[in-house]
Amino acid sequence: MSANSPDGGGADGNGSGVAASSRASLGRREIRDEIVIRFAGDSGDGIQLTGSQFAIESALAGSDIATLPDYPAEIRAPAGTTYGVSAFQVHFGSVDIRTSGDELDVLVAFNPAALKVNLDDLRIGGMVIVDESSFTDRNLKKADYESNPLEDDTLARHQLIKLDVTRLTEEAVKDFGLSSKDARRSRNLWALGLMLWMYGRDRSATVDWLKGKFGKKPDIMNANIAALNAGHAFGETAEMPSDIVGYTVAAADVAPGLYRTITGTEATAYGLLAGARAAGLGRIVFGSYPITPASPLLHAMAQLAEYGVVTFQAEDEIAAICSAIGASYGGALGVTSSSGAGVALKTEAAGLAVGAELPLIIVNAQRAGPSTGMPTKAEQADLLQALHGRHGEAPLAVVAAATPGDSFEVAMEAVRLATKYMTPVILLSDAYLMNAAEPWAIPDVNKLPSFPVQFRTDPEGYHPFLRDPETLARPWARPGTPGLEHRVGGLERDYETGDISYDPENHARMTEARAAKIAGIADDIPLQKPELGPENATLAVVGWGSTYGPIYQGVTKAREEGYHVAHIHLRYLSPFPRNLGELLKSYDRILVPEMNRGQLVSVLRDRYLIQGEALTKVQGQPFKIAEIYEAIRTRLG
Amino acid sequence: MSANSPDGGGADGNGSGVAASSRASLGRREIRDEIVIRFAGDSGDGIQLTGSQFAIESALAGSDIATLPDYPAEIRAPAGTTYGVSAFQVHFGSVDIRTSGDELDVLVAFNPAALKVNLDDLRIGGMVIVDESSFTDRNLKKADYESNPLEDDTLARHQLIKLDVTRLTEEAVKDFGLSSKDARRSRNLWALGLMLWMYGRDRSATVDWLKGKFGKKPDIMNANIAALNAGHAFGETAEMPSDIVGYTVAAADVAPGLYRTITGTEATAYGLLAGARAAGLGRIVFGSYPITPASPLLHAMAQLAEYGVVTFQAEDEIAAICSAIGASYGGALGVTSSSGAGVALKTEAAGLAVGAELPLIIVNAQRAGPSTGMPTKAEQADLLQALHGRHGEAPLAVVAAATPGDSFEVAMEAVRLATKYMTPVILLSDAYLMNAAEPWAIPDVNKLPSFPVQFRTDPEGYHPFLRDPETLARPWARPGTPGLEHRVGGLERDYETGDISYDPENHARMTEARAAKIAGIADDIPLQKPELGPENATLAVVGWGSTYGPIYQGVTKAREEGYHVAHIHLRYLSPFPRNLGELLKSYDRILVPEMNRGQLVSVLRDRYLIQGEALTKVQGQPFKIAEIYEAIRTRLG
Amino acid sequence: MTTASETIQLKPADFASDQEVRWCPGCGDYAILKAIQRTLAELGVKRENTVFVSGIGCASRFPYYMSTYGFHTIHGRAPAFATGIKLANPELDVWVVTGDGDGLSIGGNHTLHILRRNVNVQICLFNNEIYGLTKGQYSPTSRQGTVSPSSPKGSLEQPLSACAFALGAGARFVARSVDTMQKHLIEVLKRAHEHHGASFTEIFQNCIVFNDKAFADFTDREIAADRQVHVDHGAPLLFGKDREKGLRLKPGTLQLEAVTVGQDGVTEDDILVHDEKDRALAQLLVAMEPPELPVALGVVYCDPAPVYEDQVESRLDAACCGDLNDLLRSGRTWCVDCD
Amino acid sequence: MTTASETIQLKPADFASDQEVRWCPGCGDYAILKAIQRTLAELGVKRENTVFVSGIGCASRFPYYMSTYGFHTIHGRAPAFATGIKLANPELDVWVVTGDGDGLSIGGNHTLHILRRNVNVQICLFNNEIYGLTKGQYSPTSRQGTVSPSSPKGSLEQPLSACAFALGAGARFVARSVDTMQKHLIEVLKRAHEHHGASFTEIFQNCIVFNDKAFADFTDREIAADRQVHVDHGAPLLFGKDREKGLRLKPGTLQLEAVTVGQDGVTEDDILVHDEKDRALAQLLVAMEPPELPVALGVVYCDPAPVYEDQVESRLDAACCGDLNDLLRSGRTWCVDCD
Ligand SMILES: Cc1ncc(C[n+]2csc(CCOP(=O)(O)OP(=O)(O)O)c2C)c(N)n1
Ligand SMILES: Cc1ncc(C[n+]2csc(CCOP(=O)(O)OP(=O)(O)O)c2C)c(N)n1
Ligand code: SF4
Ligand code: SF4
Ligand SMILES: [Mg+2]
Ligand SMILES: [Mg+2]
Repeated sequence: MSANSPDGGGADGNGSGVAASSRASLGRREIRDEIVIRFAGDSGDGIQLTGSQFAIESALAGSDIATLPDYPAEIRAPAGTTYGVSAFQVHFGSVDIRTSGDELDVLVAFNPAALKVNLDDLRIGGMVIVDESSFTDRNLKKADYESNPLEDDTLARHQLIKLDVTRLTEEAVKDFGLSSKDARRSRNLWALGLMLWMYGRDRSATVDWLKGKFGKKPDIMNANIAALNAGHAFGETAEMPSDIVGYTVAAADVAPGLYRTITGTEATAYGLLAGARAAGLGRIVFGSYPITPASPLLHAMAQLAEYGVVTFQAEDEIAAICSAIGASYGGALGVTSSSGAGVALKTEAAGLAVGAELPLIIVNAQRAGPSTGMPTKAEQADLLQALHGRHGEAPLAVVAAATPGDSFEVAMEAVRLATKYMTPVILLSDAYLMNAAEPWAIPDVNKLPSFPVQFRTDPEGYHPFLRDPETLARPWARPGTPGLEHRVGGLERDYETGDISYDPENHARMTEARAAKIAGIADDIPLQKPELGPENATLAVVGWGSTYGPIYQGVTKAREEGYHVAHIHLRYLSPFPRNLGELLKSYDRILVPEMNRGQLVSVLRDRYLIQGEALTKVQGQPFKIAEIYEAIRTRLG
Repeated sequence: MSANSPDGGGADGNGSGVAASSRASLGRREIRDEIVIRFAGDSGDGIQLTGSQFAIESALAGSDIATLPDYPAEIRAPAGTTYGVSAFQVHFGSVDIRTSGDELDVLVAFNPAALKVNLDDLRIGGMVIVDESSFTDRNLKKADYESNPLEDDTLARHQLIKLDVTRLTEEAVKDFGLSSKDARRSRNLWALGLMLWMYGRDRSATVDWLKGKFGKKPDIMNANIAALNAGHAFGETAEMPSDIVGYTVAAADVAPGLYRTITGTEATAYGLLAGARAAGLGRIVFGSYPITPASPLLHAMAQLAEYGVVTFQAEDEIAAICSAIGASYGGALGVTSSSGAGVALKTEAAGLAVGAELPLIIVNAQRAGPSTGMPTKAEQADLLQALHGRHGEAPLAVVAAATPGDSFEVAMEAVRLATKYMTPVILLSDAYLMNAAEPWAIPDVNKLPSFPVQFRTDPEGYHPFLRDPETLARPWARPGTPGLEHRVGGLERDYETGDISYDPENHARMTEARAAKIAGIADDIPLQKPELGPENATLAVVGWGSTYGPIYQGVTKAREEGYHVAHIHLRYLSPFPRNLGELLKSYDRILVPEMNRGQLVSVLRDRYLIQGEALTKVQGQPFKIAEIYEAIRTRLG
Repeated sequence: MTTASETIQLKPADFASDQEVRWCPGCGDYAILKAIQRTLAELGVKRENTVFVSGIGCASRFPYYMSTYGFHTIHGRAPAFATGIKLANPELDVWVVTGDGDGLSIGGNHTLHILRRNVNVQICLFNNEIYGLTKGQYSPTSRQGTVSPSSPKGSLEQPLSACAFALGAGARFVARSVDTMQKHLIEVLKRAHEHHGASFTEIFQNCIVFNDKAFADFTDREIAADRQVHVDHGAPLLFGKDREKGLRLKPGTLQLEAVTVGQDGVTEDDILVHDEKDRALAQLLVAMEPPELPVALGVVYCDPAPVYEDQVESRLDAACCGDLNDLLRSGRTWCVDCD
Repeated sequence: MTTASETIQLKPADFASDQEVRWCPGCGDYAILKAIQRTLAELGVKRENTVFVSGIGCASRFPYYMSTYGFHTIHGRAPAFATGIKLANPELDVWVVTGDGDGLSIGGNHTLHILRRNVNVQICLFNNEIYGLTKGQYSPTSRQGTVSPSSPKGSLEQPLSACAFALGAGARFVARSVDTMQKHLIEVLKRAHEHHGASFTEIFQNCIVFNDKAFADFTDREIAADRQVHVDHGAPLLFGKDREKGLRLKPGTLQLEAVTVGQDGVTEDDILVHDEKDRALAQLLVAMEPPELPVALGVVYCDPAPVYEDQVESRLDAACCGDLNDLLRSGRTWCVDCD
């Protein structure tokens, strides 16, 4: 969770971090520190809402949580196929939760395909709950099972709980006169009811939500509530199988405050908005073009018209970024977002924003490449593109979000840098971060920092490219301002007058000035501190972006076991904090886990001539805590 | 000149390399080792042809030469303006010539604007020849001269030769009944005649050329020949001013063979063609879109229909590269070319070519950026973009041409790598290289290496992405081949079957395979050798691309003066030669001159953890030999 | 992959690849896939000579399901790839499959230019008036007011008419059909294939998930006869259940109106006869919208013109076969120490 | 830069910047520059409220020569920048200056979509049927057979008609004029400015260096009267030195023909009257080519429709002014240790 932001110093290092659950029998309830549970079924099974409701109820019960939806790549695959499986994972506990979890403790599988696709992630001894009535020959065949896994030894190493959820649900809702198809559709709520019972969670938020959502269809509403209650009652009553036990998960040690869950997408949207407010800009023009996994940000921004956000669904990504640059020229905050192929298309225009020195924010929700790659999967392979992927010397600022909630602060920071330094800022996020959710301590907007833009209005001595001696930023003059009429463009400009210039010395001077402006941002950002552990430990594990969670937990675990290791998390990738080189040199060894082939490490090696070592994972999936921990152990063990 | 290619070992290190001309009086002729002369005037003054003719005659006389045109940025600026000045520089001598020259020995200025713009480049004591009749008040004003530079002390440090070229030309052509405007237009030939006399060059090639060109306009032809002869006679006869002396430049020590001058553009075009022939590919599809300074390559390719080159002027750079990729899929050699903004637009599609593993050549004629920058000026600031400017992990091969003539071999090599490894190859050139010219020993095409493509035809065991165990290349199967019907695309593919795959392990495996394929090229290229000097000298000056000439000459000079310095020139930027790290580590210091802010050096630092030092020049202009020499001297001196 | 060359006539199923088709159940794309496989079988083309090129989108998954050659490229650029393929090998029979987003949003310019150049390919634009693959945002052909994730209060933009755009681009073959009209679609596709030059076929395709029934206002069985006119070169523009209705020019104007034969003195002679070479008529036909006027389906416009790659080839043939050594020596040369 | 706000009426020269104009001597762009400066003066607009946005090309140098706000952007993308500017501040008066390469080759798609969206800007496309800035390659509007550095044997491609394209894109204002026709051009530009929505004005512009006299076949003084028809809403489509010629529909067809009033029984009543709201007529008019038919100049089509940014603004106004704290708290929340 992000009550402590990644560079906040890590006040609560008290979590055990991994699934080392202590088991104490308490009547029928055992105690657990943390649990990872995944609901899985067909796209039509209501998996996403089941999972989200479970997460909400857990958070309301005081757990720390992290969630991750997993949508199928296909829009709507035929029912029962493996490629149509939808899943939602909830990691919750009384400890500090920072990832959606390495391994599953519980898998709730609504059909054979869901079992097939997800079983590998279930830990040995983990619990699998299935709706046995869906294990028909037809469904088994669709899932490519030769024999019924409920009957052979497929699940030998797991704790199998077979329930006829379909029948139990139909039973529960029979009074509402639904078609059998509609009745079946409440299966998910029955299962949710059971899981809420199992972890001692309340149902009232879910009931309220069902009332809100199906208020106009009372039959469906009542059936759903009945199914939910029936599932819960099933756990509570004697009819349940003897191997179902209830668990108690104590409340987490969470800082006081008002919370909500937030996805990376939401936090980015809100952060941009809060940033614009802090900059005194009444209008964001958000130019974008749909692309997985960035589209949800477009959708989120499209909901914010009320807050001065104009979303523009452009004809392509080039028009999207150009409209955003145009908007910044016009005096609003121009923002654009994309992923993969779409970001590649923006590089020409990004160069113009560098040359014309206009504020701009480019959100890159990284996904697995190259080319179309694996559009729904996360990767961190666009870092070097962000740093170098433009023609000519075209420096700009690059920041990266660490967690869903952190995206809020990073987005605000991006706005600050863009407007203060008249520069494009690339905000790196990824498919994982954008979709994952965690509890978020809702800030009071009035207490957030503010950094109001000073639009130029005085014609006296105005030249469009005369720089502020401190920030090296040029003035921002809005069209409509009398006396400041000026022309900007992509041709090289004279340092003094801003007129077109082909003068060799001037070009060198401007090139240096543009670089110095970005480099100078280093004086305006926090010095780098280890997130965990001391300076000059034996090993520093250095990360950026969404590897934050697994690295934090992996290092935590290693430190608990006495390893002399620190965690350094980089929020600023261009420029780096002033002291980064010095800090890194204080460690004997540097290990850089990245979801790419070693991009950050190559930059660090170049910059600081340190023998950094890459730990790469290019599988479209986040690191596991255990992978980080193992990497530390093998290096220090 | 490029009779020795940069990695050919530098057989002829006999040139003094710099303007250390020995002066021995020989009757009215003094001896010079090398001369740099620049013709400059209005765009309409025929400067380019004057310069080229002078170069040709010099080459025919046995000199080594290098030439560089300098076109005004404006299409056709008003006559007499400074921004309308066109120039052509010829560097020639009896020594090894590898750049178009640091400083001018002679400036021929047809008007005040030409003097104004070019005078700074004339060395102290250098000769300036002007057409005094063009120094009218009106022209002086247009050139922003407050007083007449022929009369004040502007030229005090130079040797001024004022001639009324206009009147002398009119005189010479008066018998041909031309309008006075047309008569004036022969001024350039008069001046050419004089300069040919001055350096003891023949006129016959020029006369032949005039006959060919103006055969259908005998008046113009005869007037031009008369002007040429008159200029020559003016030198020969007594009427010339006493300060005009003739010079003798001995023939250079040039390897026997048939020569022509060649620009980087021509050499690239011919190299691509020769490469396609060597690969056994009958057709090149050259998809491009005009952009300075890459358009001339499009124009050159458009002339080659006869040789199986289809040029396609696409609607934009994206369509251009996509058409080229489509063509490669179709079984031809797809090539695309661009510069700056246009290259940026190609990055998305380049990623597809990486993913689909198709041959493709992308020629980047680098120009000064960022954004539109200074479109006619050279820069090397797209190296990191070439290496990293795509989304995702998208490795490809990168090669760079060193000299105009070297572009031929590098282009051939690009074709070899692209077809053998089924990969896009970026060929880096720049505005300087594309326009500059040098003598070129014309190869016998039949003796060039050949590397025929083996198209897959056997359906047995065919899978589109099954790799050759040695090269890791996938097979190239042409549509039209029965039994090999297959689908390719940008989505991740299964290592074995080539079908779409979202499997995490497979993605990691394919990512590694793509990287390994490119890395493996290192086994198929020459080991890196110093171009000049030994291994393990005190200092290695490491360069790539068009810095070749000045570095070679600067190092030559330093070595002649006893400095312990070597020159290493990189033709292969991705991958590097196997032994590069080792070689570099044999030197105490590494200096990397680049026309950017230090891009290659950053890659070397990262890769080999060596403390390379950047020597940067971002002025849109090549290094001077003296700049390289000075940098060496201050570091070793 | 399929096995070696075939001389026997292939069946529709022979054009299916071994890949599982992964559109949503009920998606209109299935029907189009079937129609195209049938078309190819009926045309008797060879698999190895056929290439399907697509961009990105649900529609653009198409090539994977065909046992021919196929290239699933990048979003919007299929026409440029197709042009390159034809320039590499004009003998290949190239189909471009695209969507309303792929072909008219990001790829509008390439669609424009391939039509203008008249490259001999068949362009099939599956128009579902929505972005399917990215989960339902409005597209350039979406009707104004379309509520979608990116237009929660309804889209504001004037939709583009794909066929009007194609005609404006200079297309020489413009046709329209509907996913569910198998026979009609196959006939139209055959005409598209027969046309030498770029053919543009808009296929109304139902996206059952994000834009279900977008075309119900003229495809629903009960109203189809009154809301569709099937154009046919040389035949009068009649429609209605009993072909009792027809189109004529509103007298003294350039506007079409629907009239009923036998009413108000209208006779069959008043009804316009379809002339597929008449561009102005085509423009009027594609602009028709229900309920006032029926939707025009069929080959609206077909007027062949010189084909780009034919001209390229004849230039190459004319120029053919220069000697590279001669080329390198063609300018001014000089010899050092030659005898 | 210019000094502070003005209340007095500005003169054309007041719209000139201090930058030296650097087109080739004799370039048609000079005349257009003059005409636009005059237009602005006559319209009485404010410099500070006016923005010129351009792409890349000779034409696109335009903003540098204006004393207004200006943005010389990147090749082909000016419409997208202009859209962003209008979305940032709809009060600004935005002109887009583009060329046939900029606006129809690389930028064709953006031109298409800004027209379709009907953003309230004035688009002026300087059509010289060539790429000027890059030294003379053929463009999408170049006539077939154009010999240029990239088409040494003549271009093969069917040229695009800028206005037909704009109409196909759904433009609501399409006009044409010629660089040298100062008065006509100014009147047309005033109409373009007056039009609320995207206006598309094609200005034939002579590139004296690379495509001199490209339009001589209808602009040469001796033939102009016979080769141009100046369209005017509500007026008959007459032309010729004595306005003795006119356009009518060839009876029974949808084709225009040129007739002479008084000959073959043709009377003025037979001549079509220009209706600028008639899209079909506009399509016929822009397709006319000399010598058979005169080139149509003037406001060919004007039929206003809702403007994109007006609708955006009214949505914003309607929604206005949510509290950010409320927003952040709008979903499900819970309190830890709150009282
Ligand atoms: C450069 C790029 N931008 C955006 C996307 C995301 N994207 C994929 S398909 C698509 C639109 C699909 O709509 P359409 O072409 O109508 O096809 P449909 O899915 O409706 O068949 C988009 C925006 C992408 N893959 N690449
Ligand atoms: C992305 C990109 N591609 C290509 C160019 C090179 N370029 C500049 S202007 C131009 C074409 C100009 O033609 P047009 O738009 O007709 O303008 P004109 O010069 O004729 O006024 C081209 C190809 C560029 N600047 N940027
Ligand atoms: S989302 Fe729509 S278009 Fe795409 S496969 Fe599903 S139904 Fe078809
Ligand atoms: S090249 Fe042509 S369009 Fe460009 S400035 Fe010169 S005359 Fe004008
Ligand atoms: Mg669609
Ligand atoms: Mg032009």
